[in-house]
Amino acid sequence: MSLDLSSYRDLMLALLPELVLTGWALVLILFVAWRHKTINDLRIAGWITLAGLASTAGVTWWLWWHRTAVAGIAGMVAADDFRWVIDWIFLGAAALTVLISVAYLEREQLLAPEYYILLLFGTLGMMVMAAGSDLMVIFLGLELMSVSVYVLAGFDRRRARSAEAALKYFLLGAFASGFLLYGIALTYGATGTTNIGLIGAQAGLMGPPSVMLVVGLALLLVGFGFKVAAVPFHMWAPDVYDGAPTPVTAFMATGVKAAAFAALFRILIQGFASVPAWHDMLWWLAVVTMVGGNLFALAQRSLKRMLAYSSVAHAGYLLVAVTSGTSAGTSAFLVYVVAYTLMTVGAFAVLSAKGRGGESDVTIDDLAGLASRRPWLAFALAVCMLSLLGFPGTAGFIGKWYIIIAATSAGQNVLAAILVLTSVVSAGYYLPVIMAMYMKPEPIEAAHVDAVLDRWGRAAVAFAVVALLLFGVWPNRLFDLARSAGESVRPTMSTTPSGQ
Amino acid sequence: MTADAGTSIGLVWVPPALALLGFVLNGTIAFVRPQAKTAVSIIGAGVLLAGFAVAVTIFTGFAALHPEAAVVARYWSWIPVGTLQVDFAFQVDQLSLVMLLVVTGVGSLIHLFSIGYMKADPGYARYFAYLNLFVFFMLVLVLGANFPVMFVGWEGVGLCSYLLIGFWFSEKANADAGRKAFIMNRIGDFGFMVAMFIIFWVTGSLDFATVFAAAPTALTAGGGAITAITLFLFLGCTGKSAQIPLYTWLPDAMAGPTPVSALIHAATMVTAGVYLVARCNLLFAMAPVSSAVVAGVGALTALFAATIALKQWDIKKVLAYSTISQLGYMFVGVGTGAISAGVFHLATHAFFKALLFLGSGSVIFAMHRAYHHAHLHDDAQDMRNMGGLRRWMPWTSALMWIATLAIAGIPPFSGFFSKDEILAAAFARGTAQPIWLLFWALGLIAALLTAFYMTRMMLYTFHGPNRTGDGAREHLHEAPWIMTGPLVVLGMLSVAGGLLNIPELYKGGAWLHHWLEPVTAPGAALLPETHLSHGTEWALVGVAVVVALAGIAGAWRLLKPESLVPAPQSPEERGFERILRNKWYVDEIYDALIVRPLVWLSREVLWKRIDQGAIDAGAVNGAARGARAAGWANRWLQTGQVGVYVAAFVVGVLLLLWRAVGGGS
Amino acid sequence: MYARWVVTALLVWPVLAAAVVLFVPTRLAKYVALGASLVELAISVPLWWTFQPTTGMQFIVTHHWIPAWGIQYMVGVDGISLFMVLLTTFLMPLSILGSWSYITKREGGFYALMLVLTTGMIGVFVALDLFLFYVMWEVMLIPMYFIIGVWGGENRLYAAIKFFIYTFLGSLLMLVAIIVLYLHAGRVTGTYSFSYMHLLTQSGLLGSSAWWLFGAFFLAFAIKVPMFPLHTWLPDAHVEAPTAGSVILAGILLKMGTYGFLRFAVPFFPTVALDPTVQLIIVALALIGIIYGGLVAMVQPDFKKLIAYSSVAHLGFVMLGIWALTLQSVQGALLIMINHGISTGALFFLVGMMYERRHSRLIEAYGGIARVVPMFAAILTLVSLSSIALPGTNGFVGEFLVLIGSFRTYPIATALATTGVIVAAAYLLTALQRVIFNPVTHEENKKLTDLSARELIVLVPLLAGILWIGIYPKPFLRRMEPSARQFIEQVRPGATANQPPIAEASR
Amino acid sequence: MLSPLTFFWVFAVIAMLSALLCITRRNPVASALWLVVTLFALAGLFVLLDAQFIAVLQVLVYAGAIMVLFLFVIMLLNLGRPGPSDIKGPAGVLTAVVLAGAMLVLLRPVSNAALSEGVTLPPGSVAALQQQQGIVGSVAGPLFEAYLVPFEIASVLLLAAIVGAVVLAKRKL
Amino acid sequence: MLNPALSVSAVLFTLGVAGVLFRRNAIIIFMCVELMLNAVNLTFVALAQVIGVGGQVFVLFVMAVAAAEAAVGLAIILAVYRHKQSVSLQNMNLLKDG
Repeated sequence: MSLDLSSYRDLMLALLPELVLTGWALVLILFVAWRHKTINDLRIAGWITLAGLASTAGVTWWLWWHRTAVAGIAGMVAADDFRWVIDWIFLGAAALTVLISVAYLEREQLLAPEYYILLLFGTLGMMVMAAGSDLMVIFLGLELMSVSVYVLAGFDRRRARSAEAALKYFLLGAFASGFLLYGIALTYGATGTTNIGLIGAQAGLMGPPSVMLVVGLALLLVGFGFKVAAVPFHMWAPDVYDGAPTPVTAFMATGVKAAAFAALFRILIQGFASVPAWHDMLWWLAVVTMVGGNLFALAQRSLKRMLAYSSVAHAGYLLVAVTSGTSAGTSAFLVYVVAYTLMTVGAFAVLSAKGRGGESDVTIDDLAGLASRRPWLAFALAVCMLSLLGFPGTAGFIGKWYIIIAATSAGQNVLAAILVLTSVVSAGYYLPVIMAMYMKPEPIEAAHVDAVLDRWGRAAVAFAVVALLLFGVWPNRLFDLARSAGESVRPTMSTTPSGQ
Repeated sequence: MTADAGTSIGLVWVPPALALLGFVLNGTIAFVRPQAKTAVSIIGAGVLLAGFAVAVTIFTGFAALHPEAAVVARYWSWIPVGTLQVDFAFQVDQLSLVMLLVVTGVGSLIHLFSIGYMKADPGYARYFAYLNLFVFFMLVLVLGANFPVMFVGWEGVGLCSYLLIGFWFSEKANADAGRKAFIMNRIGDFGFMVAMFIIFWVTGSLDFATVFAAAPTALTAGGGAITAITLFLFLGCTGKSAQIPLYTWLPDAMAGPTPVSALIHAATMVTAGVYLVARCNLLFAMAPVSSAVVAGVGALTALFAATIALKQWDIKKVLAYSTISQLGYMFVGVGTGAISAGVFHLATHAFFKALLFLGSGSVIFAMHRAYHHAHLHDDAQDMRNMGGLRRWMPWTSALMWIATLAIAGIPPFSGFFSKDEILAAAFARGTAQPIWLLFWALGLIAALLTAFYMTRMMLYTFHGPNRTGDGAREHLHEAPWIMTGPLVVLGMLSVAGGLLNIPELYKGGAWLHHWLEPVTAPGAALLPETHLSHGTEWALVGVAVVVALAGIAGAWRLLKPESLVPAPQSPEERGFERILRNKWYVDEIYDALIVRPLVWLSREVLWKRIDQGAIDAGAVNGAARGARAAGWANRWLQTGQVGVYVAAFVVGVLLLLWRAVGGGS
Repeated sequence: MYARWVVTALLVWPVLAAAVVLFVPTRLAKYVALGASLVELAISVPLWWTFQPTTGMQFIVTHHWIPAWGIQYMVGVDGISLFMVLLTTFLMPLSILGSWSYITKREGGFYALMLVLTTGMIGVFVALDLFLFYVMWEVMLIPMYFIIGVWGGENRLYAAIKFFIYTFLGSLLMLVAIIVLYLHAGRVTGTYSFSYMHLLTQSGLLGSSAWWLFGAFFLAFAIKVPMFPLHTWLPDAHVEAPTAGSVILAGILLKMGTYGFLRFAVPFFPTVALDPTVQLIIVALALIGIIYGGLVAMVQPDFKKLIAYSSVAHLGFVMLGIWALTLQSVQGALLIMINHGISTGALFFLVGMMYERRHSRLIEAYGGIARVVPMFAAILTLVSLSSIALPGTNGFVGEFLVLIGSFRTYPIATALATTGVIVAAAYLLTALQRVIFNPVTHEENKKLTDLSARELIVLVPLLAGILWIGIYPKPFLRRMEPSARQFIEQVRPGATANQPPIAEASR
Repeated sequence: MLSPLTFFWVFAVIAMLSALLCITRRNPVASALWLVVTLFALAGLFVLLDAQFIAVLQVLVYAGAIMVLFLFVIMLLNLGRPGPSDIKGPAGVLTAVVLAGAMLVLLRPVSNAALSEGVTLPPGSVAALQQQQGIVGSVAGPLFEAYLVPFEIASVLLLAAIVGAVVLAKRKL
Repeated sequence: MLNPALSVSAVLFTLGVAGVLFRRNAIIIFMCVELMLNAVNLTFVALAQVIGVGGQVFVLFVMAVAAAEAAVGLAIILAVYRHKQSVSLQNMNLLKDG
């Protein structure tokens, strides 16, 4: 169905998922206002959140099913397959986060159902980012997401680490927002608009891009580089991931990153298709991010910090997909991000089962002998690690494969080679996890007896693992989805970006 | 010409098959029922005797046919790849028949001897299994119709030699000797293989018949290819037949049981090289340089080994060096082009050297038994512990004297004819190519030394006073008949072996020479025409006999068995004697120049420095460590201080701006 | 019918069986696994007869897998892969039976991994789709990683990760090369497909990028072979792996490298492979492998390490044979690949059997045991002889063919390589002497028990193989000849024109 | 005559100077107050740039509400004295100056840039619009028409911020 | 007045960045970030004069964002202060590598 966004009805339709989710958020606020004392309230809040996420996903599906699209150049929001698919990813990430949060909140005595409200608002922000076809909308979505996640990171404010994480995240995030905003301003100045489609049109008319536009572009990349934790804007990530409650870390590592990338794709491909400068900048950004993330992760003993650096490295891989600048790159991003979300959430879920008090002290050695005591848990973590490593048979491999295809078909062979070489380095820290679980004895008798997941967490992990393996072997459906979604993000002008 | 099933030639597969059967049966017995010695004896010796009988029938069948070409029996296609078609095939011709008879004949006698000699050994069945296996491979060697099949036997006999030298493997020295033999042989085999490669790429085949037929057209006589082929082949021969520079394994090989020394290290295996040169006489004839090398190395070896034999105390070592020396003679013969002379000496040598070894075996057997009864652990092989044994072992003594006269070249014993023929041939070729005169001279000196050291050995062993020791002496006995019997037969052959090839000079028929003509003719046609007058020939004969007699007489006069003391009390030799006693220090030189540097290189440089150091610790683990260090270095930045983070952030901004504004484009 | 399902069955059956093995009671695991591997063998054996000795792929099965990228499930067998598959199915039951008493913890896991490994290995050899090939190539990595890491010796973690990362490094660059090749072929033809045949026809027009692609393939395969100086993972992996792991590692995994050269690296990039510099480098490396591997093997105190370095030497012969590109040398190389699997496999079994008794792999720990365990000694001797290529054993036929074939192409190098036979005798016979000969110096060795019936059952098929190929290799040569010929023709057209095919009539 | 440009530079200099003082004063209260001065100066600039409504909001919302919040927190935390460690050591300052200087140099081309043809309106058209729709109306129109969606998102953003602030501040978790 | 305004804006922005770089007090750093946002506002307003009122609307949104950030940010600072009795970033070193 084709939408004319100048009519309110169609605008409402285009924003239906966001509206539904906002509605659920308001319902939740009301509920929480009345009931916020007991553990049971918390659980009900969790259920409501899940219901909200599910119904939003349903609405999104409905729009996708009807091939909803915007007629002409989109105004404030786009409506295309890319948006629906990435929305599902956000919703899925949020839902998985909810599943692993339930037990965590109870265990850590974080009996504040506001947690779920913020989670919903954060998800809403992501969806807005992905939907926005105007820089202003994207900026506001980003702020909405950020503000929610700042608070979530410091949610366990009784622990100094959590509060400190929130502060670091907040200060640096606000700082990065300044750059992003400046970039928006300069882009606005250079093209006279903040609408991405019009930016693309204007930039296409301009001939060689003006200095203002290029500087604006660079500052936009800074802003998004911060959110995706690209080197050298990544330094908050290990500390914040470390200090934040583990489910929040999972949410940050997956949803936040995916949202930033989604917006970046839309901006670069639709708006800056005729500005080749970003290929060069992103090329370097991708290289240092892959190299840095993987090397720094090698030195980590703490599992959580290791995963943090690993998420930096994965941002590097995704930047490769962005650098390719083609619809194949966009599709690759979607496939990868699905896999990445599943494996990251899976890994953090297992981690949260093993640890106490924020898990910052769980080291790789603490997993020794997990396989003999908790074979399924170990298996799940092993699958996640292999998938993160990009091993065939897992979805991580399919994603990486797609990114390599996208990069090489855009002529970025060197980048692809760097990607795989840094992946080899990553074996140096993923494998020790498997090694510890399977090849080392339990340090003390019954060291892992209390490493258990509750029913919700088990569901999340089982879902993640099964999906990882399924997509690893039979990714066809995912591909079709990603391909049509990737192709729906098109440069506004017929001019195509010249490759690296 | 292919094998005709109608004649006895078709039975050529039987002797090797019998030997193989013997191996399988005895091998099984060795595992299942090692004490079943009677069965082992019957099988072990039986297959050989049967084989000899079959060989004789084949011989008669073949002789009746008078074929000019070899009869080839193809069994199966072994390695068929493209133009390389190697069949598992045997070939019967004059040369291989001679070898077949020698191997099965002498082999049978030695098997019989072994029944007595090894009686008490716990590895009796294993011993006969090995011995049968050896005969099998030896037959494959001499019967093979192409180079690869011959190579099967060639390496197979090396294997059996290895196993039998190290038969009493619980002694490290024995096992060492076996290994040394195998590796030295492998060096030679390397030459054999390379020669095969060149032959194949030059002639397109490895079948003897095809190769020899194609050689005159495919190769230029005296050219590089043919010289390379023959030199590489000869490298193989130096290994197998213990010539300079690869001879050092053979003296050590005496660590094996004495019948093994007789069979493998005297009569058959070590002559394989001679057989190979004889087989490829055409190729050698086409390569004069190689022929000179063969003859030269042979002559040098003959002399060199003889010098060492002068000062050996171990009775088997004396014989070992004598074998090396005699093999040198054979190479002089075949190198000269006197193929029939070389083969003739091969045959006679098989008789008298087998006799000598078996005789020494009897002596050692007796000595050993005596020491065993006296509960002594003296060296049963050291001649200084013997002396005057003819009193206790008259048969052995007499038979070994026959062999000694034969090897010394005293007419009319067999060795006289064969050795003389070689020297005469060398002299004759020397008239055309003077270098051969030098070889002849070397051979003559070696003959002198041969007579000398053999007499020395006989004197010290059987004559003079006995030094065995009082307690042991009373236990000395002649060996049982199963051992002496074969000695007698070999003695007769040593005496009469010359009949095989009485030269025309003595109005003989030169039977062997004519018999081998179909094999040797192509090569002989290429050799320079030489002719010696009867006068010259008689003069040469005279010189040779005088030299031999001089050697014996000299030894008789110079050596004083009475002055010897038993081994434990013997003083160290000094000066030149000491150098000879220590075999010119060749083993030590090889060890210092090749073995130890190689091991050092492998261990210290290749393994520790390169493999573990440079590659593993340096490159591989170094890369891993480097990556990890880079990660660790990040700790200096990731300090938790927001200020540092902001600074890094701003640096990133600046770099991006720089590339955006103009630095990048 | 058989031709339709056999390859697929070979791939699927072990995985199914592995799942069963995981869930049956632990004490039954080994029986189930053995049964499953025997069934696998039974499935594969008729290939021997149904395989037609002609050019090209047989038993092809094609099925859509990921149509979006032109990825198919496409498998098939030719004269090269046939023997690799049979070798795999042949060694697997033996390995499982040989692990019977060696593996004492987590048996279910071990045997399940062995079965999964079977699928991976066969998959590598039968894959005709490069995506499938790559997936299988990596899939077999994980079971091996676990087998070394969980059931290995003291330093197993280091060895396991080294093995993994080394292989991973090579294979990932190959992955990029595969994709570049795929895109290139797609651009030229408009058909995007990972099919081997499709890519093969299009790889000729790559221009200078062929160099890089070849380099990536080369690295992946050279690590696996392993060629000097990329070999140092092998000694560690071999030493630390449990017996069955070493057997499979040496017997089959290493062959994946040379198989890769035969199937992919050389046919895809013939101009690069035939470039004089490349030839020089590869032949030099092969030569270094042969001699260096042998010399280093000579000074190893650890028997397994010795065998590992000897593998470097043996595989050097294979590489030499492949690059020499004559019918003889290539068939010789193929035969060595089989022989090495049998002989080295047997050697590892034997060392493992002694290890179970004495818990030492050091050569020094033994000595003189031929008196105590004659059967063991006899078999060890025979296998060693096969390994040093004594004529009459399988080793000789392969090495002889490689050398005689290579001599025409690289005479000097081949002559030097032939010295490898001397070195081989030096290291293996020395070790043999120090293990089974010499005086008995350790009290413990006086009470060793000789091979059990089970161990004999493991070894006898290998011995049979040694003698069969040594004496009558024609059935093997006949089946591999057309494929070897095709391989050479792909690289150097017309090179085998004057080489007559094996005449059916000849005996 | 004092041209608008003169006024512009007066306000600009005030803004920059007070910003400099804001970032260099050790006393947080002083810093905050200097920031307020900057904000006022900016409001003046906004007026000169035909954005009177924004200027008013700047004073009301920014200088009024937000900065009061800052001061409130500073007072609440009793930070009204210069902290010894508030400003980094010489190395830190030097780094900051160098980096900031470099950034200024890199941003320099932007300030010199001329806008491209198709982007700009005819001079004075914004003022004309304000004449026509009123100062508030000219901003409110687009805010509730074209920018309705961001406006609503901003409302949700504020709601989320409220919830977040409540969660962080409430006594019991 | 566009280019002068852009220059002033760049200077103010840089001053904000410089402040973030060499201050340690979290509140002052946050104020410097506010300064950066205001610098951008100036850019928007200056651009609005020549491009259209859209730029002014953005400033409104930026103010909303600033308000939201201020609310959350100050709450976070308060939360941290409760733990450390300090808002100096020098003391924020619980989270780091190693």
